[in-house]
Amino acid sequence: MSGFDKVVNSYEEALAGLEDNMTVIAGGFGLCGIPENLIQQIKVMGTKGLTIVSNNCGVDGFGLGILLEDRQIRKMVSSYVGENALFEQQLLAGELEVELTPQGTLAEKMRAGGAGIPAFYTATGFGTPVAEGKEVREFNGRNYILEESITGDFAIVKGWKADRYGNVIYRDTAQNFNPLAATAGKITIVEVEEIVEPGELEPTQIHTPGIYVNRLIKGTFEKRIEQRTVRQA
Amino acid sequence: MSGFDKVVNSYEEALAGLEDNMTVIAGGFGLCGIPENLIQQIKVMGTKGLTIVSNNCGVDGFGLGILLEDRQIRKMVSSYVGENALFEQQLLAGELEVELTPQGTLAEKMRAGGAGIPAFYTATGFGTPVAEGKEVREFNGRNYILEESITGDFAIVKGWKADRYGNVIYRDTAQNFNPLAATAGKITIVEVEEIVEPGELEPTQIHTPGIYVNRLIKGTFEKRIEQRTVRQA
Amino acid sequence: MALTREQMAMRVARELQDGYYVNLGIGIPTLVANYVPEGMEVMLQSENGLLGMGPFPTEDEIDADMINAGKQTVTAATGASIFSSAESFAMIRGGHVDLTVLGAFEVDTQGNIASWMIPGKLIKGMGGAMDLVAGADNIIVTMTHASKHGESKLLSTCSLPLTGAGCIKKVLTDLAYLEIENGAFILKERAPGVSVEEIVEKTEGELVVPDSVPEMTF
Amino acid sequence: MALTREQMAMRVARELQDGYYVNLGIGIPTLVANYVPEGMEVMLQSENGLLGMGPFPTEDEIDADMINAGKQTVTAATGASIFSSAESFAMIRGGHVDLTVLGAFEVDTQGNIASWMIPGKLIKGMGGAMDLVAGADNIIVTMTHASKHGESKLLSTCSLPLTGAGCIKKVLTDLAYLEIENGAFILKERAPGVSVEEIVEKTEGELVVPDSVPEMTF
Repeated sequence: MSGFDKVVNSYEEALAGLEDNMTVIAGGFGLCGIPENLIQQIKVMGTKGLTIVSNNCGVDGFGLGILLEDRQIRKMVSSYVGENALFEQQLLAGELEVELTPQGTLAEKMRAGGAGIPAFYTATGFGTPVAEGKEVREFNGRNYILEESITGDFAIVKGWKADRYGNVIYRDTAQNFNPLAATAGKITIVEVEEIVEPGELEPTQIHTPGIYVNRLIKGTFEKRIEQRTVRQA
Repeated sequence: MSGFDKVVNSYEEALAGLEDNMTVIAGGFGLCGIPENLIQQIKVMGTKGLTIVSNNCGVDGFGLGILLEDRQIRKMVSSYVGENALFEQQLLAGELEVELTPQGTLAEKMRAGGAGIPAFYTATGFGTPVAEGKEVREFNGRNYILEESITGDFAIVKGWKADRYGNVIYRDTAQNFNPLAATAGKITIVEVEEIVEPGELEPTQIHTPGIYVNRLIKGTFEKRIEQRTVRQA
Repeated sequence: MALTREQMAMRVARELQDGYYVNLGIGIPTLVANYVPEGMEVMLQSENGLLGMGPFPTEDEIDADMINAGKQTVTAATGASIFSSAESFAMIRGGHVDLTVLGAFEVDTQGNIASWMIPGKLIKGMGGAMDLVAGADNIIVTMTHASKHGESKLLSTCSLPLTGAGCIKKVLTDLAYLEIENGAFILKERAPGVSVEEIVEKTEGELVVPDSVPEMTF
Repeated sequence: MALTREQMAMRVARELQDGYYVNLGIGIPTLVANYVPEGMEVMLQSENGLLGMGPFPTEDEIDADMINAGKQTVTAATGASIFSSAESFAMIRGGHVDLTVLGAFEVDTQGNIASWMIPGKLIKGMGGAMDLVAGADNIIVTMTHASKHGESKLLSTCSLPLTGAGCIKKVLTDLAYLEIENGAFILKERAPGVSVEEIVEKTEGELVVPDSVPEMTF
């Protein structure tokens, strides 16, 4: 096959090279659009001391929450970690470090990391604890703080469909942080529900161009729902 | 109709409020994906003293080049202006100011302007004339320069299809700077080849969400080709 | 009588205009969607990447890939668009959302807001709240005027860690609608049957009381 | 004999690897696409927003909406993606392109490159060149070794305004392939029949000549 064929055939192969104390950027919002099988594989590998950059840390027993069970996570960079009792327990016990980052700033830090922008100014967090230790600068009469970008040794991403070249599209709001994470990993691994041949996806409709993707794998997904809310039909 | 219906029925209405000495951000790359009819309308209006932010300035007699004929442009912010004799003439005569900006920096300045980011660091242009007067800062051992974002009083954009709510998709490489320009105008006007009803475009495949679009108009387009190159069939 | 949660939502809904893009926070703000005036359309932005949030799904429509910022299953309205978190916050931070409604623990006369952290208790995180208050020109804070113990939440200086500095101009409490101007709360409207005296008593920060303070009607 | 433009393109093509994403500048770099080794695939990035540039169109295929960074009509290859200019330069600036090939007026022993502006003549602009040289780790500059008047273009210090500072490590001229290390050009290969003496004579910046300098073969 072509040198652009990113498909790997096992989760072992997908995560080969992940080592203790590395930084992993993960897509997903809550339990929506999370790379469930890649997370499960990290649990199986038992890698320790990880810094995980992800908007949330899953829930007890699912998503990134399962990496707390064997204390594989040293530090979380997240905007919201309120869904997880084990997280709270490890945080209060001083076994886990957390760097709380506003959600939009977190998204932009990932994008900037992938785009070769080392830092940017934002009004978000000015005058709050988030601004502590950060440069403040005025532009056009308003105060902004300097935020540095994020890159990871690995990025783990959940897509919907991808072609073998690693061109990915996401489904509905399962997109969220995934395309940003995809740009910011030294090695980016995408797991998807369906792999198609190159040429089957419309070029203008690709969310993550294959240039960002190193390894691609087809998985099956539980897609657990966090807050099941319905109306009467 | 709904308050979200962005459709206007004439180019007069589309550009209502454009005044002398305003800043206009224009989509397009070369003559590809340029808002031809909106440019033509600015010529008809005779607005003077304009600052135009656009990767190029069209060619003699087409695209933004036609705004040079009656000296409507005071200043161009562009990455490349080499296709236009009248431009050269006015520049050498001191009748036209030009701020040359690297293409990627220009794209990012528009995006940042639309995204509420007043400034960002980039390695592009460090050590070159582009860096003159700009702050230099080191991150992780490398030098970067500070670039400020751009916003415009108006943005003029060429799309392919849009729904009445102003959700826009672009066709092939006619996308280029258009979605960035669309985010950065106080008033953003999009002209398209086809207007469809809300719901006809797939939500995950929209390039410019309607929240950025103030006015939408259907036009007909010449789509002049700058460098016609072919191979034998 | 203090306003009910429903009345608070109804009062906020009067600030809507046809064609507004609106971000509604969790709790009372979410209820505002139920009171959009007849003949008016607004489009709801959910910061996880959805512009044009529709109603909750029926059992048959439930889809794990379609949720809102509260992680609830939702649907997409006609004309919706769906995008990445970076695009979503570009909209928010760039000031493209017309109205943001969110809850708070405290607001002060400098327009500061505290809504995300109570030191000593667990820190869950700010989520998108800091971006929302920094990005919007037009924000309405909804909260009770005082705590259950009677302590005012409208202060001269917030006591809790801030969510945003100098960004709040409008507050709707269960007792009053107030605006913040020149370092003071201006009492604009009071809840039906609530006296100016009660509001004065429960407002710790400087309060300006105009000659006439109309009662809200529902 | 100095290399022809075609030979220069052939020599650059030997630096390609299967699976490389490559940005080719205007002129000689463009020709590299014609010499991709058998059994190898590369994907061409065009900075106006196309990853996976295909051949020129036939008369029937011509489409004004499908052009490359040189504003020529092109086609999309199988598996291409098309995106905005911001996304395109995110790729470039972020270092995701494996190889960039571009022309220049001058290169110096500090790895500086001048390629966009000759003061006193018209300034056309840098286009994407400054982003390309700042963003890529792996850049090959292609140019003639000396001007028509015999003036060296491989200098101790560039005389023209720079496109990028300290970013060039590989130069292919019509006479030689050189690498820049520790403030000097290292002569790695010479064109068939070109003497080391001629290269020494036409190189103004410090030149290191190893004991053996292999001749290129075609």
